[in-house]
Amino acid sequence: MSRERAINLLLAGLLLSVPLAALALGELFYITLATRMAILALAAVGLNFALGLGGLVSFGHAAFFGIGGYVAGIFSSHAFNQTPLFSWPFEFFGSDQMPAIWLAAMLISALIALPIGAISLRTAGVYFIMITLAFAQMIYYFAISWPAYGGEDGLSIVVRNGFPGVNTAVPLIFFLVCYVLLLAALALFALVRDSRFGAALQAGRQNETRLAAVGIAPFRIRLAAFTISAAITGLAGALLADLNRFVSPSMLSWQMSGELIVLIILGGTGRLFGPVAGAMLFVLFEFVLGGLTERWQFFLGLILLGVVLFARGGLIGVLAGKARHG
Amino acid sequence: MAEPVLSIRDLRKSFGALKATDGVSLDLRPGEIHALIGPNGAGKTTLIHQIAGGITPDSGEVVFLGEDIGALGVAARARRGLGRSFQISSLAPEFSALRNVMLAVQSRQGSSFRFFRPVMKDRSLTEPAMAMLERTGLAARANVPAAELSHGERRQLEIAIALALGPRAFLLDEPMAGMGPEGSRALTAFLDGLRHEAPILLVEHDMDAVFALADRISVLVYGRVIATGTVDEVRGDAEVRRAYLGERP
Amino acid sequence: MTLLQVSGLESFYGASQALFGVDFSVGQSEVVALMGRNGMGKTTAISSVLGLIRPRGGRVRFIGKDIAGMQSYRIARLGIGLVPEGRRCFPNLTVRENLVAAARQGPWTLTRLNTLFPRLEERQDQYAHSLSGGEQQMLAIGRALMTNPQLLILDEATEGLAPVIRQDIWAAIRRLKADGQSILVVDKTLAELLPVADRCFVLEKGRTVFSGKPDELTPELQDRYLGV
Amino acid sequence: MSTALIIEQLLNGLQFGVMLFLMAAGLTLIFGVMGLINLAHGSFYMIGAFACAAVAAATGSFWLGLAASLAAAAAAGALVELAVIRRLYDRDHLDQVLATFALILIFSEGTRWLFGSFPLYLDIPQVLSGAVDLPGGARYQLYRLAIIGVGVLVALGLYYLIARTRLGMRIRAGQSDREMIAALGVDIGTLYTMVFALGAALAGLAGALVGALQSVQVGMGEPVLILAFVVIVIGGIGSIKGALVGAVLVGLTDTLGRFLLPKLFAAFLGPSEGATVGAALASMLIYIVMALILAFRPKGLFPATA
Amino acid sequence: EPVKVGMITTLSGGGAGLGVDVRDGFLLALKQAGNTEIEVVVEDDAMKPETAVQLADKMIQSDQVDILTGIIWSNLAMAVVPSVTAQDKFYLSPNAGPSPLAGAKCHKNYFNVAWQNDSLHEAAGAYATKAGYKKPFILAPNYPAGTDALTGFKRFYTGELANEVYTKLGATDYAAEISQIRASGADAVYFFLPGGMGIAFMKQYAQSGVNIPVVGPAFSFSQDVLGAMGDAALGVKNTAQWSPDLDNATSKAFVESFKAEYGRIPSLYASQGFDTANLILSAAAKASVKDADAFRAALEAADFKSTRGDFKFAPNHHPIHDVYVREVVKEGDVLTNKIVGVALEDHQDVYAAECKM
Ligand SMILES: Nc1ncnc2c1ncn2[C@@H]1O[C@H](COP(=O)(O)OP(=O)(O)OP(=O)(O)O)[C@@H](O)[C@H]1O
Ligand SMILES: Nc1ncnc2c1ncn2[C@@H]1O[C@H](COP(=O)(O)OP(=O)(O)OP(=O)(O)O)[C@@H](O)[C@H]1O
Ligand SMILES: [Mg+2]
Ligand SMILES: [Mg+2]
Repeated sequence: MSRERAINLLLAGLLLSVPLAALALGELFYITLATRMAILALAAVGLNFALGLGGLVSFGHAAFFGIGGYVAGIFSSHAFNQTPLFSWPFEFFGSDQMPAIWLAAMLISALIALPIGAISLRTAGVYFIMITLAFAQMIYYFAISWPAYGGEDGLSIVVRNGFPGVNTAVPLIFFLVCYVLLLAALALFALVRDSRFGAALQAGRQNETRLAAVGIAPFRIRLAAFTISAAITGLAGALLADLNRFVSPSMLSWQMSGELIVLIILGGTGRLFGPVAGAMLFVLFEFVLGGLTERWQFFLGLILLGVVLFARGGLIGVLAGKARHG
Repeated sequence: MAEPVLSIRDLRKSFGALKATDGVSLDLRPGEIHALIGPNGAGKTTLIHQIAGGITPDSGEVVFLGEDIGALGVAARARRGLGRSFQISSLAPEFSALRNVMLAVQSRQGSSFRFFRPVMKDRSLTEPAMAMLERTGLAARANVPAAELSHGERRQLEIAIALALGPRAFLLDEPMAGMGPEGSRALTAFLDGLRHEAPILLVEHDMDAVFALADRISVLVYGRVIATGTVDEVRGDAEVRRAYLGERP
Repeated sequence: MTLLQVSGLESFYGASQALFGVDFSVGQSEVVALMGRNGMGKTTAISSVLGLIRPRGGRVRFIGKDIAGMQSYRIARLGIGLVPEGRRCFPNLTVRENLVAAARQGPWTLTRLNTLFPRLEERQDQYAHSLSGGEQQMLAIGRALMTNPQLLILDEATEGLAPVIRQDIWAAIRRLKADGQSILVVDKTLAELLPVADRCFVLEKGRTVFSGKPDELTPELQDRYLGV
Repeated sequence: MSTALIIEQLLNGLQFGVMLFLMAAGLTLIFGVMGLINLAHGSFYMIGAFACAAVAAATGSFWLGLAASLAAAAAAGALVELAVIRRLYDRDHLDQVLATFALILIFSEGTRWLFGSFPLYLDIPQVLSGAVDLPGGARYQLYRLAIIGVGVLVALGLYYLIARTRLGMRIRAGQSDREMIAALGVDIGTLYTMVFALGAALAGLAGALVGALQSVQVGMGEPVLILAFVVIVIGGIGSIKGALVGAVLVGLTDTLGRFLLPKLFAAFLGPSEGATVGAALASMLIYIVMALILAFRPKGLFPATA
Repeated sequence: EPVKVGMITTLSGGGAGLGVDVRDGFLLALKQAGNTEIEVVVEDDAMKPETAVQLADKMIQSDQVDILTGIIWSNLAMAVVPSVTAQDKFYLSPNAGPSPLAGAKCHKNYFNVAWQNDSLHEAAGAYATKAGYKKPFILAPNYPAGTDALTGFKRFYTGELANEVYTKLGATDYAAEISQIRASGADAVYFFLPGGMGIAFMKQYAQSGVNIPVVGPAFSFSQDVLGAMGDAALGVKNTAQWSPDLDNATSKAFVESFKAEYGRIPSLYASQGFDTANLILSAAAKASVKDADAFRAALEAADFKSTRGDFKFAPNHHPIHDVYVREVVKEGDVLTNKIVGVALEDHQDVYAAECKM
């Protein structure tokens, strides 16, 4: 077993053990913290498809994160109030069941990602970063000023949405739901990375001309990756809305997009468990420092700076050694 | 005479005031090596790019296997069977030599929208790729990332990738560059055999190789073909000697 | 007098060792050839001299100064001009800007260079990335000359050039030699390289395995080390 | 709607555009020309504004404050380059993102530590207060005209520096191949420290000049950062002309959109409803324009290299 | 019986000034009471709703607080309050008062000690009517609090408007709007632009030389921003439920002690923090926080000395109080506010009708 794989297993175990330990100690809040880690990690795993494998630095993934969140919020508010979400071609009252919400969150994120990706992928490099940002900003300003679902005030979810057969209101159960989804996304990532699709995607990141010259058009590969990536991030958004029982435009803000990127780099770009390591570290820093000092952002900054300067390849890079390669 | 595999009709391309391709027509027949020579900046690479699809010509047509491929993109042309090597090596630097070749094999086998099966465990990919590395003498370097190969080795890898596409015609832009005497000799012998798999349009400044290999030679100067003929005809052409060959001892 | 003296040079790429003890030297007004098969370490040796790779062992002396471990720009300013493998012109600069950016005081000026490569003058406002391969090669040579170096290093400088131009380059090298310019050349065309070289060194697997006059490089040795 | 109002709004748009250029000028150098993704650029802007406000408050002179803003931002820039950026040139762009993101946190919190949580006072200097009459019945504020002037001067200066001087060529060369330019004997390290400091100083200058119009407070730099990126990208990275044109385009679009869209929607939605819908669209407008431009010109309006 | 209070407020970023004042006012009240029974945990929400939610969870689950307070912004309050009250904790708002929480979504465990969001805007509308303005130009950012503000203004000012304009949230350049004001023939300007937006607007407005009188809610003219605005703000009328010169003993003592403790004049946010703490103290003296019904009754009684003078809760747990008109003046070289009139007496918000508790 390679060192990296051992570290990955360790991280997965660690994340699982936090809520169990919390339960044993009676510190329920740590379950929430661990759930948050899992959800942010899931969002970042989504982004990692585009960014880590495809080199598509999307500075607009908060759009999908937020869209997922709003799907959860809007569906459950309609289900709760028994008002139809739309009445043509059939009456639809939303849903307060997670599977339906997840599916919708992924589907809608993907559907919106498709045109955004198709336009954005005409550009490359920094232009791509900025055009994805532009789309996310459009959605952000739309959400702020659109009164129907609360605008900037956001939208509350009165009771956490359900999952058939289990009680999601129990923190540990909700954590487990998120954790399983995270593992599933990681498994998917690992499969895709090693597949033909993944090979083409990664080759496109390294040398687009080469990829085209062997007969694989980069555009379609990238568009597919961008869409998958958006769907997974959208799923994470739906989960976060359920965790907070609340969704607001701040989930759509550029700071959020930036934070997702930071999570990935912090953990190790392109690494399978990079997003997991990054999310765990970030949430932990934020929590511990926030409790210690009012100036926590200052110290968080110092720590992040230390990581970039002295820990090449992010946390996983330092622990597992050797930079990634195909 | 057999139908040409590739034929170019009156191709034109200008960059501003510069006519990089100025009414070029030439064809590539089955089984031949057609060398394209000419001074630096004559427009050879630009021509190859237009055939491969990277540059859109201003006018003229490119007919490949009886089909006008003028509207197709780079990738589509490659899938039709145009295999090319780059004048300045263009590889996926983080991938090993083997994975670089596997990419071509994968493309040749069809859709890349396969998400689950690991490529490294897929012998239908690894075996043909390894075979190509063996043919080009790079087998020992199969697992070295392309970025860590020496200049000459990268040139060899370019050839291996073009081969792996199993193309119907080769477009090789200065494959000999940087190969060294031994490498050039080996490559010359190799290309000599290759012409039977698919015809080669060969851009090359190494005259020893060109004279040893070419069935026909076209000479491009300032975007125009000033001469086409056999080795001896072209060698004897005073204009060609002046513009290109120089007074060789 | 010895201009450049390299002894026992050892260099690494990360953990993998590429040079295991390379020795060579270039004297004042001398043309020296550095030879070897593909991947034997010629480019690595040159990079190590210029500080692009930090050597981990051995000594590099240039005009009497120990330059191993010095920063590249200081080494270059002492008077080494490099024509790197693969040209490495600045793609987002025009031809003229490429030359001006590198220029230092000395006999080589834009005007003088234009007589050597009229093609560059024709292309002077074109971005380097759109030059043909051969034009880029001329630009790389011109750029190195514009630094007015005491020692000119050419790494595969004739690669990809048309035979006429190649002849011009070799003629130029001979002229430079006649002017007293010291030159270190790496090139694959022995037929042209050996006649101009005063001395040659052959590398194999990161070690110097031969040094001497070109005529001492017998056909057997050429076959053994260079595959001719 | 009077013509005087329309003329004035066009001027406002132009002025806002030039102001945007001024804010983007430093970033053009650091990001556009040196090719460094510097998210902390807004922090230099903030440092300039705070330095100017603090010194102006202590000495009573806006001009001393302005000098202080240049000095403080340049010093911060040089420090950042030496301590952080220098180690990141040969790394992935993404590492620069993380490092400069961290710097934002450090600078913002550090500034609050030093100056407290409340916004500072900074007003325009006495000599530049008041307005001048323009032909056509419009009146325009002197200070804003001065900002246009400074913006244009900075644009010309930058253009000259980047396109015409040998220094500019070396900077651009360093962007594509640092190793090679060093191998040609150029001390690219020191050069880049200086240029980075210059970029930071320009940001500081903008912070001080614009700070006198706005609110000098922690966090003032981030919205500017995004706008500045938008401007540079629309114009084409590395092109000064592009940045100026992009800035004016954004300025005009934003101003006219804010002004006209609500009126347009009010015509068929009623004043209140129309005002909100129009305003919502107006706030998205520059991003819509940017997406459109990039969709049709993927390298911006004036791609630096053909 | 000790009471544990969790304070989630904004201590970093652009809006930190408000959070700092609320916190300082709150802690000052506790210090003056000499009370050691009340334990306070303070954390920074960095103005992010997600962070606020997370902190609320932490304080409830981990710190086991009985009462939460401190939130400055309506959107954060909307994120936190419903889940806090649903978990049977008390929430006392020292600042934000979004309309849903006063109306349809009111809760027995939610108390607002500051104001319902519309109050100050309504007072401004009332003042505009009283002052005889005929054609005010009104503007606010385009987000819920902004539309609420203008709606509130229009509730008490029913005359003609010169124009109604919504700006981009976070905008910093108002030249285009000021040009419109100049051209509109308005006789007054009413604006709601919180934080840096208000500072930028006021400075640019003063520099533009447009001389139409300005009216605003206190937010843009409170002590925390006046320093940054400078003389641009002089003479502006603004509406507030409190002012440092308010003539009652509690307020006077508060201003003096706040100045002595922190070296600055308190803002209305500080007074709200101070009132919130005193309300808790008064309730804790009467009942145990563990006895929720008794404690709630004690809160409802509002048996404390408010800096505002008279203070009582309406049935929806929002204050009934006077709202004053203040004018920005200069005392020595410090800008501050002076009361020049009363806009609304014993004012109560309109949402109480929708509240079914
Ligand atoms: N994008 C471009 N814009 C302007 N000029 C260009 C562009 N691309 C190529 N050129 C010019 O077109 C001419 C032909 O270039 P090309 O690369 O085809 O030459 P070549 O025959 O391959 O030369 P070499 O043998 O040196 O590789 C050159 O003079 C080159 O400078
Ligand atoms: N960037 C690199 N990283 C790792 N290994 C490298 C790198 N560049 C070169 N090497 C290795 O170092 C050895 C020497 O390479 P070098 O480029 O010096 O050879 P060379 O003699 O110049 O060959 P050529 O004639 O092909 O240019 C080779 O084995 C090569 O694979
Ligand atoms: Mg060529
Ligand atoms: Mg080499």
